[in-house]
Amino acid sequence: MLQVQNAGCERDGRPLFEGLSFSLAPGDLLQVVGGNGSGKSTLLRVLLGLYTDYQGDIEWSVDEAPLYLGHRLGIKQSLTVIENLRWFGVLRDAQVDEVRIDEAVYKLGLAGFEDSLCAHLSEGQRKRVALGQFLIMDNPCWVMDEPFSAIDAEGLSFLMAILQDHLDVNGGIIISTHQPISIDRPVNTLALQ
Amino acid sequence: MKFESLTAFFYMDGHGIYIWAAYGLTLVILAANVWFPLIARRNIIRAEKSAVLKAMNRKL
Amino acid sequence: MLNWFHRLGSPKTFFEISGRWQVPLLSLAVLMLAGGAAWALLFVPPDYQQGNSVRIMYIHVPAAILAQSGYVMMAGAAAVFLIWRIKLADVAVKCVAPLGASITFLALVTGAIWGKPTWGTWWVWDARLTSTLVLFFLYIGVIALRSAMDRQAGVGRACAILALVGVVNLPVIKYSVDWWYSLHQPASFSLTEKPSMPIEMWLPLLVMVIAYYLFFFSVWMMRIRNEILVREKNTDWVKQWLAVR
Amino acid sequence: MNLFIASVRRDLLVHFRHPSEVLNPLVFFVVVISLFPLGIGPEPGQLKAIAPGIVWVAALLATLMSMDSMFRSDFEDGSLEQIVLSEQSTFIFVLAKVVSHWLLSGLPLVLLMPLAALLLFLDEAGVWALTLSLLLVSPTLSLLGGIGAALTVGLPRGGLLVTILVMPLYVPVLVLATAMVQAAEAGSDTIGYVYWLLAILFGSMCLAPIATAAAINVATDQ
Repeated sequence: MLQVQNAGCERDGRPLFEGLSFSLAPGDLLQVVGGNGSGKSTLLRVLLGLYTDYQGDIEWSVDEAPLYLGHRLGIKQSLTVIENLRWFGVLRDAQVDEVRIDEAVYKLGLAGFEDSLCAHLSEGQRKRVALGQFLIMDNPCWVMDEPFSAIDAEGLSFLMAILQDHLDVNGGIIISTHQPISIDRPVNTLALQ
Repeated sequence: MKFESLTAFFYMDGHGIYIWAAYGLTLVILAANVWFPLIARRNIIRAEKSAVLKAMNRKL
Repeated sequence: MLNWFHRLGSPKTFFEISGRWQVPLLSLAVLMLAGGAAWALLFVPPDYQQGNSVRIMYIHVPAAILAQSGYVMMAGAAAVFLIWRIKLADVAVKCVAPLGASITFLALVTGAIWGKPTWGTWWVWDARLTSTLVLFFLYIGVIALRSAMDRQAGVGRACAILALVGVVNLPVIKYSVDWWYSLHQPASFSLTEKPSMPIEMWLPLLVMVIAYYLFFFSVWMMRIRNEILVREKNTDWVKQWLAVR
Repeated sequence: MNLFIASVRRDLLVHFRHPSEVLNPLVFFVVVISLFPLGIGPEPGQLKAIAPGIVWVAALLATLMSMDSMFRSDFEDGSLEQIVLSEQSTFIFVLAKVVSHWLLSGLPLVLLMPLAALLLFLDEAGVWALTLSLLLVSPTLSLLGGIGAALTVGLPRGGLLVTILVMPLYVPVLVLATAMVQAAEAGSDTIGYVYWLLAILFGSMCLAPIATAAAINVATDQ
């Protein structure tokens, strides 16, 4: 799904990481760990092509662009939950039917908040709305940057279940997080200094 | 030579003030364009030399 | 040919080549400027209409020409940078903007001073002066964007895009200003038309135009060399070069 | 195609929930128009002579006021990154943004023209020419302004900078439009100007979004 050969990146004079070679096969989960400022987010953005100032080569072999959950959630505060989810569908040109959106809203534990503006939701709820894009579309690869921050314990177990389902269906996941990922599949980790 | 005397040259039958103002300003602007890069070059060299020296001392 | 172009792209090679050409080019430029100015001041016959104030033409017209072609050259460097991502092209764009702006300002001021004896007022909304003024704003735009985005990674590409947008609009602006001027001012003598000048008047003008271009390239080269020293300060060839200095 | 429609609908929805952002430029336009008679004096003859210029410059400034927020909110909440990531063409998205900006700033200005003409004693022919010219030119203003907005979207205080970057690009349209109004007042036909303004509109419609999309890619590349 993804081949990376000695990727290196330097940010305003400071080498973040170099000579990184790894790959992601369908059904795998890659966890990127490292302290603050070790370049986790930059690595994810380099993989997605959002950050182009890097060395080495990165080969994607997926037919749809990976879904990305970044620090900035990509949802509009003055739109409701449903409108934001619909927008994710339009954005990726995926025909998403209403049933699947309602199902996702229920799964995300946002039942009852469908028509409230995201501005009125808590940070954790907004994160769940952003996670909704992974439920309503079947892109093979997910890239998530700190998905667990601001999520409560009950949400955490639910999130692990989503990851588990996606891996079972031969999807690939790249996650940058400090939390241990409790799923019963091999988790290869990539540590950045 | 189009002018009989030096004073006629400066006076330029009435237009002297404008001509010399224009030429003077041109000289100032063109000279500034040469002067600033030279100063910048000197500062860059001095700054980078001291940086190299400081790095050397820290290594010792 | 491409190999030469590519080799020139590396800062180190450019630095060496420009090092050899820097002093001769600048001294030739200064020499021609001085010679041209002396020629224009001493030997050119006064104009039958304007008298001696026509001598200002020899410093205004080359500046106006250079201001415009300077912007086109900046846009050329910007295109090279956007297409081939040669870092040196970004350095070239960054260094030429202030230089071009100063030459445009020079053209504006000398044009205004020239206007005083000819029309009796300091500023006249003449076609060429107005489009030079708009060109000056275009330069200011590029400089303002460069300084505003100085810390960000995309500053080079953003300024390159702005320069290209500007150069695409330049002919439209020039055409609309010329048309606007002719709309409000029936064709009278203006700086735009080039009256057919006798040879002893346009020859010094040619000398001055060449001198301005030489001067422009040598100052541009100086600024690029300074910027290379700053951007490549961690490389060993710069350290060796500094050690010798 | 549905990205275009959905994006325009989304923007209109967002802005209808914050109407003040839409109304400010219009109020600004009317205020600037009414300042001139205070500054110059109430004689109709004088105002009528310079009315096209005043109305046009005020329209330019009003459009530029709302230009800065065209991409800023999308940049700050991450939607711009999602657009760049999705394989959908940024060109279409930019066009949608320009259309929604035009609907929210250009069109209302056109509707305000009769009021502005009233304040400045413009006669019948002048009002028609003014309204038609703004209708033809306001999309161009949004298109060209979009380039400035995309270039400065990454900057914290990009507002004033957009004006400096984009104002020179407005010179041709300003010149042609004001000349058109004056020609209309003088009774001569204005079809030549209409063709020229349409030419510039279609030209910028094809070229400006390319520069804007490139600028957006630069802004999200950090």
